[in-house]
Amino acid sequence: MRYGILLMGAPYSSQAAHSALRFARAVAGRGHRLEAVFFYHEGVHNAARLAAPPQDEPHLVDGWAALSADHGVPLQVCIAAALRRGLLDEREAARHGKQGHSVEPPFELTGLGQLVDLGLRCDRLVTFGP
Amino acid sequence: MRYGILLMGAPYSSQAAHSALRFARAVAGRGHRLEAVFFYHEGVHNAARLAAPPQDEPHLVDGWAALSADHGVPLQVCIAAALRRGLLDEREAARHGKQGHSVEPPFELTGLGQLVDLGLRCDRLVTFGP
Amino acid sequence: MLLHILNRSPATSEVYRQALAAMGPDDRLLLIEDGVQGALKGLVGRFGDVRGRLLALEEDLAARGLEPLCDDSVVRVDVEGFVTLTEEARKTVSWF
Amino acid sequence: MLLHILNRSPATSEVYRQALAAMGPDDRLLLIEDGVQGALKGLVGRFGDVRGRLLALEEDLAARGLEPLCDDSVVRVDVEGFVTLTEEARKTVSWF
Amino acid sequence: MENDEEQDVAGDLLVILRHGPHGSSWLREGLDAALVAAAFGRRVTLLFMGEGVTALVPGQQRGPLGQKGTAPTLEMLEMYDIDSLLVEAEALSRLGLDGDELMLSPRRVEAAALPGLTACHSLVLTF
Amino acid sequence: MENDEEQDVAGDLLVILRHGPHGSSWLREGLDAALVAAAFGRRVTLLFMGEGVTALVPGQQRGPLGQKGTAPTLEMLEMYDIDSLLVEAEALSRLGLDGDELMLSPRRVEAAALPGLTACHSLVLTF
Repeated sequence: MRYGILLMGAPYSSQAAHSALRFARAVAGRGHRLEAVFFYHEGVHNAARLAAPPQDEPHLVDGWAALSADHGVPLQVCIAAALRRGLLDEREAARHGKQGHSVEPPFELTGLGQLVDLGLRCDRLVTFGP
Repeated sequence: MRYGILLMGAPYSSQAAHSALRFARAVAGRGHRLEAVFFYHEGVHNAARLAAPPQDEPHLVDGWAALSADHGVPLQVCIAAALRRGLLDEREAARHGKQGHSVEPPFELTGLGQLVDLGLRCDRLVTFGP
Repeated sequence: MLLHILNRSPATSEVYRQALAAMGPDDRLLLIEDGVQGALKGLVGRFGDVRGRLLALEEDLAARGLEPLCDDSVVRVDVEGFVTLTEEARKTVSWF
Repeated sequence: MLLHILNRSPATSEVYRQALAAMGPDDRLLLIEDGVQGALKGLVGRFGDVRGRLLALEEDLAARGLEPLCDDSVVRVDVEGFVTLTEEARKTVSWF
Repeated sequence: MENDEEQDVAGDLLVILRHGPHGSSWLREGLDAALVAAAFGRRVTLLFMGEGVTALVPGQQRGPLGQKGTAPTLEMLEMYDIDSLLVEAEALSRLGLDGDELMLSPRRVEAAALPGLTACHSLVLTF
Repeated sequence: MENDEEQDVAGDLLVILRHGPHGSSWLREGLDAALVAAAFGRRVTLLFMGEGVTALVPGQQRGPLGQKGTAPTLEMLEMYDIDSLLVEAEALSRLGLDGDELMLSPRRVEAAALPGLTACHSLVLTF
C-alpha cells in the first residue's frame, strides 16, 4: 500500500515525533511504500538542522534523514508553518534577507498543497499530533 | 516591585508568548522592575533569530528584543532546552561543530539556575504556559 | 491571597479542576487566553464557589467576541488590572 | 472499519470523548503515547461499549511500566500490529 | 467491505476544527489546509467541534498585539466554494451558545451523525 | 497580610509535576528545575499531581527508540536531598493506582491539604 505520514508534534516537547518515526520504519519494514512525511504545525521543528540533543537520546532530525536515505522518502515541511517558527532553508533565508539557514536537505520546504495531494493520493494517511 | 517572567510556550503555536510580552510591557509601564524573562520548555523558540512571520502579524522575536532594549531586561534562554530544539548561539554552535547559529543577543543561553535565582529573588514570578 | 492563572477552557481540559483543588478560600482565579471560555454563562458553573473571586482578561474576551456572552458574576480586568492583581497577590500559580 | 488513534490520557483530557463521539459501531480505537493510561483498570470504564474494540500500543505501555496494570479487556499490539491495523482500516483518524 | 467503500461519496476531505481562535495556531492551520484543498478543486467539509465552535462567534477582533485572528479567513470560505459547514450541536449546548447567532450559518450535527461524517470522506484531518 | 507572609516557611520551591514520563518533556524539565534548585541549596518539595503520579510507577523502561525516560532521574532525588515527595491522593484513586507500590514512597496528600501547600512555599512552578 501507499502510506503518508502527517507529523504535527515538535521533537522532544512531545512523543509524536518518536511515534511517527517508529511507525514510518515499521511501514517500510512491512514492504509498504511510504510516499512522504509531511511536517506541519509544530512538527516543522523536526527539520531543525542545528538540533543538538544529548548523546544518550535519539537524534530525531538525523533519524528522519536516515529514513529518507534508506527508503527514498521525501521529507516535506510546510513552508508557511516553518517560516513563522524560524525554519528557513538557504533560498528562503536569502529571500527574507536573513544570514544563515536552519533547514537543509533532505528536508524540503513546500506548500500545503503537497499535504492535500499526499492525503488523497495515498491509501492511508496517518497523523501524529502532539 | 521586582518581577520575573517564565515563558514556556512557543510563539505562534500558542498565545503564551503574546500574553507574556504584553504583560511584560504592562509591568514596566506600572513602574516595576522586570528583572528578566526566562524562556524554558517550548518557550525557547521565542529566541529563533530566523523567524519570519507574515508582515501583518506581530514579530515576537523582535518584540522581545525591543522590550529588552527599552527596559534593560535580560532575555535568558535555558541552554539544555534550547540545544535539543535546535537553538544555538555562535559559541554553542562552535562547541557542537555546527555551521551557523540560530540564537543571537539580546537572547542569552544560560542555565536553569538562573530561573531558580530569578524566581526566589523577585517579589513576583509569573509563568505563561502553552 | 494567591492569584491562580488558568489559560485552558473548561470545555475540553480538566486542568481547571487542578486549579480549583489548589486554591485557598481567599485565592483568586484569573481566566486568560482560551481560559476565558470559562466565563461563558454555560460554563461558569464549573467554578463552583469561586464565583466572586473569578476574573477574566478583558482583551482575551474581546478578541474572541465573547464579551456579550460573559456571565455577570465574572469580574473583567484589562492587562493593567492583571498587573495590579499580581501586586496584591503574595504570589501567582499558573495552570495550563 | 476506521481506526481511531488517541494519544491523550482520559484522566486529564476530554479529547477521548471526541474520539468516542466520532466512532462508528465497527470502528476500533488504538491508545498510544499518554493515551495508554486509558488502558488502566481504573480508567478503562470511560470507553464504555468500545471495550473489545479498544487496543493499546505495547511499547508505550512497557516504557511507562503500565503493563501489569493494563485491563484484560484491552488488546495489546506492537508497532507492527499498529501497521496491520492501519492496513485493515479504510482510513485512520487521530485525536490529540 | 464493498458496501463500506461506497460510503466515500460525500466529499474528499473532512477537516475537524477543535480549537478556538487566538489561543493557538490550530484553527488557522486547519483552515489553511481546508482552503488549499478547496483551491485544488477538492470537495471540503468543515466540522467545528468542541471548542472549535467558538471560531464562529460573531464580533471577533484583532488580538491586543495586532494578531489577525481567523474571522477574516472564515469570510473567505464562500469564495473558495467551501459551503459544507457543520457545527457539533452538543458542543454548542455545552458552551451555552445559541447556534442561530453564529457566523456563516453552519448546519447543526447531532452526535448520532458524527460517525457517518468521518466514514463518508476519503480523508479526515483533525486540528 | 503579616500573618499571611508567615506561611512561607515549609520550603523555598514547590514543583508541581502533572505529566507522566515519555509522552512529553514536561516531567523531565520539571525534575531538572527541581534538581537545580536543590543543588543550589534550596529546599524543594515535589508534588506529583494528576497524570504526574504515573511518573512513580515502578518498572519503567527506555522508550522504543532508546529514550531514557525519567525513572533514572527520580532515583537521583535522594542524592540531591530532595526528600519531600508528595503525591495527590485523588489522582491515585482516579487512575486506580495503589500508592503503596510507587517508587520512592511518596507521602499522600488529600485534596484539603493542597491549598496549604501552594501557600507555604515561596515559589510554585507548575510543569
